[in-house]
Amino acid sequence: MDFELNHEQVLLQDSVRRFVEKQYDFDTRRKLVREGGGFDPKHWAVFAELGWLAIGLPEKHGGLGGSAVELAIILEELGKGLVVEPFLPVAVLAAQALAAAGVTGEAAQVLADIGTGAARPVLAHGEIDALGEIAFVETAAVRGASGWSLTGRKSLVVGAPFATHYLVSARTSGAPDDPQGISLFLLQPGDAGLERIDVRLSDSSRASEIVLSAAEVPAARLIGTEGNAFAALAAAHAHATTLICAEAIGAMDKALWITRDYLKTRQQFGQPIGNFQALQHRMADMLIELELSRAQLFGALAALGSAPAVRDRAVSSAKVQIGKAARLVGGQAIQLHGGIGITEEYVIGHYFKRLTMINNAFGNVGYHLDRMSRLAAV
Amino acid sequence: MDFELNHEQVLLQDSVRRFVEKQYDFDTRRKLVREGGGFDPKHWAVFAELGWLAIGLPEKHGGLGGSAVELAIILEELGKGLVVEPFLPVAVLAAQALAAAGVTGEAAQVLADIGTGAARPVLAHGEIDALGEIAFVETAAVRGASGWSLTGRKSLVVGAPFATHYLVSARTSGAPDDPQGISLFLLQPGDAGLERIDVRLSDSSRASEIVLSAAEVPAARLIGTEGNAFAALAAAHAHATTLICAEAIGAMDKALWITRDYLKTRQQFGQPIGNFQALQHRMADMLIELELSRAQLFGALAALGSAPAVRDRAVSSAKVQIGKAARLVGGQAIQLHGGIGITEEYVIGHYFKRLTMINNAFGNVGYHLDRMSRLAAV
Amino acid sequence: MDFDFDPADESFREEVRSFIHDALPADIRERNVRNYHANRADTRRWTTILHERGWSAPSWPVAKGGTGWTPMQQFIFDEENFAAGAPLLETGGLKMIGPVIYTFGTPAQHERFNVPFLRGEISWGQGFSEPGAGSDLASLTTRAERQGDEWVITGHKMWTTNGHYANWLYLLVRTDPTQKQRGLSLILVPADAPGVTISPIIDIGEGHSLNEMFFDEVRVPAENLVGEENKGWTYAKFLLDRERAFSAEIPRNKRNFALLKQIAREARRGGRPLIEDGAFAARLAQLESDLDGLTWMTLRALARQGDSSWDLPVGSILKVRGTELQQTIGEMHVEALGDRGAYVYPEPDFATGEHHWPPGPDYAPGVLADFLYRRAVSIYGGSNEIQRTIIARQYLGL
Amino acid sequence: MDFDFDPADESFREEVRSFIHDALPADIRERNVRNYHANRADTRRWTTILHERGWSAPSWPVAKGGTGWTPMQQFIFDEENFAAGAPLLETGGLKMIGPVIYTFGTPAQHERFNVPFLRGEISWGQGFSEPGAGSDLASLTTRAERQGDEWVITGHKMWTTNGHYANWLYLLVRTDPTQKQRGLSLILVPADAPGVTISPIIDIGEGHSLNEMFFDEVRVPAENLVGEENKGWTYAKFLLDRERAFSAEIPRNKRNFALLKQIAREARRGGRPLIEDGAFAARLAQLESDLDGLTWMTLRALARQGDSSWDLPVGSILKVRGTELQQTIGEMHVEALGDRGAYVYPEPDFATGEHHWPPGPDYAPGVLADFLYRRAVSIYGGSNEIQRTIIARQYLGL
Repeated sequence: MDFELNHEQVLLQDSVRRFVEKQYDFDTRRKLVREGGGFDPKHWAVFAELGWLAIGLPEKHGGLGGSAVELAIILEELGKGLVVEPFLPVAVLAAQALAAAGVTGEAAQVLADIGTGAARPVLAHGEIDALGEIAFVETAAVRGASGWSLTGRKSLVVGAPFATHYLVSARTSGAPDDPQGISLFLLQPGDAGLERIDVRLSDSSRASEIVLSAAEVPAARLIGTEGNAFAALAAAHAHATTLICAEAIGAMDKALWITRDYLKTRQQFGQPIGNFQALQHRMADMLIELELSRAQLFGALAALGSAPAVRDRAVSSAKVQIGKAARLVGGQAIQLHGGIGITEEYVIGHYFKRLTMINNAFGNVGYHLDRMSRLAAV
Repeated sequence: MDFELNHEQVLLQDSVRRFVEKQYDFDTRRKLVREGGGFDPKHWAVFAELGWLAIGLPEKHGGLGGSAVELAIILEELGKGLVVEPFLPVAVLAAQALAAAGVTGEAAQVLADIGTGAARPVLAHGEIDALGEIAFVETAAVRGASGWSLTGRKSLVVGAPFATHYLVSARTSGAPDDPQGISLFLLQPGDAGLERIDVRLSDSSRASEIVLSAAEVPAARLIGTEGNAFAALAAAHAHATTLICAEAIGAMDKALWITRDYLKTRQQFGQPIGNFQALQHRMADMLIELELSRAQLFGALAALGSAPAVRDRAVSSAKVQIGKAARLVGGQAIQLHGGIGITEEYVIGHYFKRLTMINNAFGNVGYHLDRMSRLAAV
Repeated sequence: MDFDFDPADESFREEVRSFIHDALPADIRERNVRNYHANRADTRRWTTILHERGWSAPSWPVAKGGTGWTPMQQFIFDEENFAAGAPLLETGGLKMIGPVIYTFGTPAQHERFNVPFLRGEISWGQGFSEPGAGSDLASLTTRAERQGDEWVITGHKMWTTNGHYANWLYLLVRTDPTQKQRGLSLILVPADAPGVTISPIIDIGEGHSLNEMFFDEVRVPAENLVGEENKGWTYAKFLLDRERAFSAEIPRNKRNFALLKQIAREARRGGRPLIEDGAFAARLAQLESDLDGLTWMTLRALARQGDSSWDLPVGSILKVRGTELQQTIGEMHVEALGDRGAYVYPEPDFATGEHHWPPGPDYAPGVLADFLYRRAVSIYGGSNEIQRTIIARQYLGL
Repeated sequence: MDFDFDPADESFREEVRSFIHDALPADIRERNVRNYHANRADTRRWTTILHERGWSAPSWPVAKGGTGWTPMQQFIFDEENFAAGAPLLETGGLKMIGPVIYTFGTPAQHERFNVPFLRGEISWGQGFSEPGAGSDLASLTTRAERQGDEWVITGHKMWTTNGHYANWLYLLVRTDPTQKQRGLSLILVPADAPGVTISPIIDIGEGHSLNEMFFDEVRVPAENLVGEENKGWTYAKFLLDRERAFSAEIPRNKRNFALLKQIAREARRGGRPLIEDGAFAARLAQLESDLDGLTWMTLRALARQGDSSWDLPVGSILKVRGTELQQTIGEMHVEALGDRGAYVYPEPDFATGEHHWPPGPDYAPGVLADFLYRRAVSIYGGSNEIQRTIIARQYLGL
C-alpha cells in the first residue's frame, strides 16, 4: 500500500495546478460565469491537449488507460479552482458509463472522441423523484417499428448546454425502481421530441432539464444491450461519486487555507482573530474533517475495482464523510470570515456554494447512510 | 401566562432545597448508597411529613391536589441532590397511574397511603422489548376461577426493592403492541408466583426485575376495568416523563455550576482554565442546552392536561431536548474537569451517571423523535 | 406559574389573522412568502395599510402613535404577519432609531421623523458596522466633528440593510476620539446629502439588501444629533436589550419549518415520499423539538420583558440557536428539493412581476437564495461567537 | 499510489488469527472480551504464551528481542489480538519505557529490564501526571535530587494505569528546577522501594485500573537514570510521535462497533428489531463511515511511520476522533441495551471467576463499566482540547 504520488502523478498534479493558478484565477472565473456562459472552449482545448480528457478512457477506446487515481488528482486541483466546465460529467460520468456499457459503433466513436475533445457526451439519467437512487427510472422507452420512442424528463443534467451527445437512460421494462429493465440510448441536440431547458446552478455551472416527448431513437442508438444498463450506470456513478469527493477535497483544502490566512490578518479587539482559541479549535475541526475526507477518498478509490456491493459501501461511506465535512468546512469558512464571507464579490462564498452542491450531488448524506444500511443488511 | 413561582411554590422550593443541602450532602449520599442499600426510611418520613408525597395526589384521595408544577419544583431540587430514594416512581408514576385508572377499594387506599408514606407502590410495566413503547406488553393475564393468572417479566422496576405494592400491567387481550387489552393489577411482595430480582443501577439507585410465573391474582385486585389501562398508563408516563425532565434540569443546573466553579479555580499553563475561550464557549453551550430544557419543561407542563396527542407530542419534544442536553452537559461537565471527573470519589461523575440514566428512561431520544413523527403524521 | 394562553391573546390572534387575511394584497404576499429580499414599495404599501388600522408601530406606546400592545401581542402580530407572507415592518425605524428618538430625542425630532415613519414615508438605513469594526463596535472610526452648528462626517459604513431604499440614515459615529464606546454618538443624515455614496453589496444568494456607505465631509445641522453627545453606545445597547425576546425569529423559523414539511411530503426518493424515510423524519422531529424549545423560551422572555432584574442572557441564547435553526432548516430545504435545490431561481423584477424561472415545484423559487443569504444571520447583530463569549463572561462569570 | 493490501500482509493476518485462536486460553478470552479492566495474571500468561512464539514485543526490532514487524504487521496483530478478546500487551513496557531503554539506556539496563519484560515478568507503572499538572506536563514538581550515588525522589504522581500491578515504575521527575521541560529526567523506581505508596483511584465505572503514587524521599541508585539527565521530555515526546498511527484505537473501535451491531440486531423496540428503525440504522451507518475514515487514515499513517518530513498532525487527528468514536459507540451500547443498560454488572472476581450479575443478555456485562470508564479517553494522553490547540498552532500556524 502506497499513499504517495509517483513521478508521473506529480507531473500531472503540477500541470493541473499550474492551469488553475495561471489561467483560472477568481476574476477570470467570474468573468466566465457572468459573460462566457460558464464554458470556455479554450479551456476545454487545454484539457484535451494536456491529456486530461483521455486519461480515464480505456486504451482500446483511444484513451490513456489511467486509473481513477489520476482522475482524482485532476479533480482535486479543479476543485481548488472552482472550475465550472463540465469535466466530471463528461470525462468521468459519461465516459465511464460508455466504457462500462461495452460500446461499439457510433457510441464507441463518441467515447474515443471524448479524449480529443471532439465529443462531449453527458449522461441524462437522474430524475426528480430519484433523489440519488440510481435504479429509479420512470422515463419510458417504447419499442416502435424502426427503433424506440422515449418519453420522460431528466433533471440536473450538468453540462448539457455544452454537450454534443446525451446518453439517456430509459426503462424498457420493470417497475420504476427495478435495477433490471433500464436501457441506455444515444441522443443528440436537435433530435425530434427532445427539448432542453437550460438552467444556471448555484455554483455558477450550467445544466439542463431534458424533456423527451415521444423522441424517436433508431435501434442502432441503443447502447449495450436492452434492459441491462444498470450495472454500467452503477459503475459510472461509483466513479463519479468518488471523483466528486476528490473535487470536494480540493475545494475544502483551498477554503481552509484561505480562511487560515484571513484569520492571521483580520484584526478585531486589537489582535488577529486567529489568536482566539475558539476559532483555532474550529479550524482544527475543519482540518480534521478535511483529512478524514482524504482518507475516505483513498478507501473509495481502493474499492472501485471491487464487486458492486463492496464498491458501493465504500463509495457511500466516503460520500457520507465528504457531505459532513463539506457542510462544516464550507459553512465555517464563511462564518470565520464574518460579513465579507457572504458577499458575491469574495471567493469564499463560492466554495460554500460548490460544496453545498457536491453534498447534494449523486445522493446526499441521508441517501448514502440508507444505502450503507441496506448493504450491511445483505 | 406566568413563569414565576408563587409564594407557596417558593416556600416549597426552599423546603426541598434545605433538605438537600442540609441532609443530603454528597458524603451522606455516598454512605447511603454503599451501606444503606439506597433507601433511608428517615428520608421517606421527611418526604411524607413535609407533604411532598401527598402534593400530587387528588384531594378526593387524601392528597393536596397540587399540580405537576409543584412536583416539578420538588424533582428539580431532588435532581440537584442526586436523591436516590424512589420519589418519582412512587409519588409520580405509580400515583398518577392509580389516580388516572379511577381506583376504588383497596387500590384507592394504596393511593391515599402514598401521601402518608404508609404505602410505596411502584408501577411494574416496562418490558425489555418495549424500549419505551408504552403500549408494548407481553406479560399475559389469563382469567381463572377466582381471578387472574399472570405470567411474564417486568424489567427496571425502579424502587421495587422498597415497595409495598406492585401495580403490574398485563395483557388480557390483543397483540403485544395493542393499546387495547392492557389491564392493571395490584400485587404485593410475597405473592405466590412473583419473584423479585433486585439490581443496583448505574446511578446507585435500586430496581428489580419482576418475574411472574402463573402468579394468582384475585379478581378484586384488577385495577380499573379490564383491558382499558392504556390511557392511565399513558397519562402516568406523560407525567413521569415530564417530571424526570425536571429532575434532569436540577442535575444539569448543579453540574454546570460545579463545573463553572472548578474552571475558576483549576490552574493550568499559569492561569485558571476558565480563561480559555474554547472552554468558555463550551460552558455557554451547556447553559444554552440547560435553558432550552427548562423552556421545554414549561411546554410539557402546559400540555399535561391536554388531549393525549397534544400532550404526548409536547412531552416527547421535551424529552428529546432533555436527552440532548443531558448528554452534552453531563459529558462536558466531566470533560472540563479532566481526570478528577472520572473518579468515583468526586461528585461530577455521578451527575453524568444519573443524566445518562434519565436519557434512557421512559424512552430515549430515538424513541421520542419517532413518536413525534408518528404524532405529526396523524 | 401558569402556562395557559390568555383567551384574550387568542382572540387577538384571530383579529390580527383575519385583518391581515383581508388586507394583504395578493401580489405582496406572493413576493414575500418566497423569502426573497423585501422590496421598499411592498413595505411602504403594507405600512400604509397597517397605519390606517393604527397598527404600523406594534411595539410603540399609544402616546407615540403605536399600538400599546403587550409584548405577547407584538409577538402574535409578528407571527401572523410573517405566516401570512406580509413584509416585515422596517426594523430600523420601528425598533431601533424610532424608539431612541421618542425616548431620548426631542419632541421636534419625533414629529419630524417618527410621525411620517408611521405612515410609511421614511425608510431608515443603519450605519453602525465598519470595514474594520464588525463585531468590535468599540473601534469605530467614522468621525463626526462639530464645526459651528454643523456636524461634519467622514468615514465608511458597511452592511446597511436596505440602505438603497433609505431616505434617512442613523449613524453611530465617533465624536470623541479619546474614548472607546463612550466616544460614540447617534446622528441622523439624509441619504441624499452631498458627500454620501451608497453602493450595493450583492450577497451570495445573488440578492441585494446590503450596502456600504461612504461619507465624505457630509454636513448636517447640529440638531441632527439624537440625545446626548457621546451616549450613542448607551442608546444602542438599551434597544438591543429591549428586543431580546425576539432574537430567535420564531415567526420566520415557523414558516420555514412548515415549508420544509411541505417539501418533505411532496418530495420523493426512489419514488417514495421523503417524509416516510425514518432518518429524515427523525431530523424533522428534532427541528420541531428545537423550535418548541425556542418558542417556550421566547414566551418566557416576553413575560419578563422590561424586567431588568432578570439577568439570564436570553437574547444571546435565542440569537445563537434561532440562527442555527434558520440555517439548518434552509439546508434541509435545499436538500429536500433535490435536483431543483441546485437551480438558481432569480429574484423576480418587482416592478413588472416578471421572472425567468427554471422548472420546479411552486415552492422552489426563493429557497436557495434565502438559504445562501442566511449564512449571514449567525454573523450579524453580534456574531454567535460574540454571543457565546457574552454568556460565558457576563452570566457565568468566566 | 496503490491501495491494494499486500497479499503477504493478508497471509500474515491469517497466521496471527490462527495462532491466537489456538493459543488464547478460553478463560482469558471470556474476561477480556467484556472490556472490564485488564488483569495482571491474564496479561502475564498471555505475554508468556506470545513470548514462546517470539511475539511478545510486536513493535520492537529483532535485535532487541522483538518481532521486527512492519508497522502494518503490528497493526494487524493488534487488530487480531483485540478482536479475539486477548489482553492488550502492556503499553508502558512495550511502547514507552522499553524502547527508551533500548534506544537511550545502557545495554545493562536492557538486560536488566527489557529481557525479563519480554517474558512477562515485569509490569511497569508510569509516573508522568501530577495533581497540579494534567495537561501541563511542563509544570511537574516531583523532585529527584542527586545525593552521592543515589537519587532521592519526593512527590505525588496521578493516573498510573495498573500501578497496583507494577513491580517497576518509570517516573518523569524534575532534576533541574530552573528549567521547564528541559529540567525533567526519566528515572526507574522499584514499586516496593521504601517511601513508595500506591493507592487506588476507583473510576466511575466502579473499576480499578488507575492509581496515585506518593514518593517520600525514595532512594534509588544513580544508575536508575535512563539516558541523559534532563532529557526525559525529549524521550517521552519521541515515543509519542512513534505511536501516532495507533492513536485511533481501531482494534477497540472495530470490536465495539461489531458488538453494537449485534446488540442492535437482537434488541427490540415495541417488539421490532431496533436495527430496522431507519433513524437508528442511519446512526449506525454514520459510525461505520467514521470508522472507515479513521481506518484509512491509520493505514496512511502506518505507511509513513518514521517519516518525520510528514508534518500532518495525524496523531492528534486520530486521537480526537478515535476517542470521540469510542465514546459514541459506548453511549449507543448502553442505549440499545435499554433497561439492562442501567444495570450494574460488577466486575467478576478474577481469581475465582465468580460474579453476581443481574439478568440480561450474555453481552451485557462489562458494557456499562466500559462506557463510563471511557469518558477518560478524551482527557488522558493530552486532552482533546490540547490536541486541537496543537493542530491549530503547530500545523495551521495560528
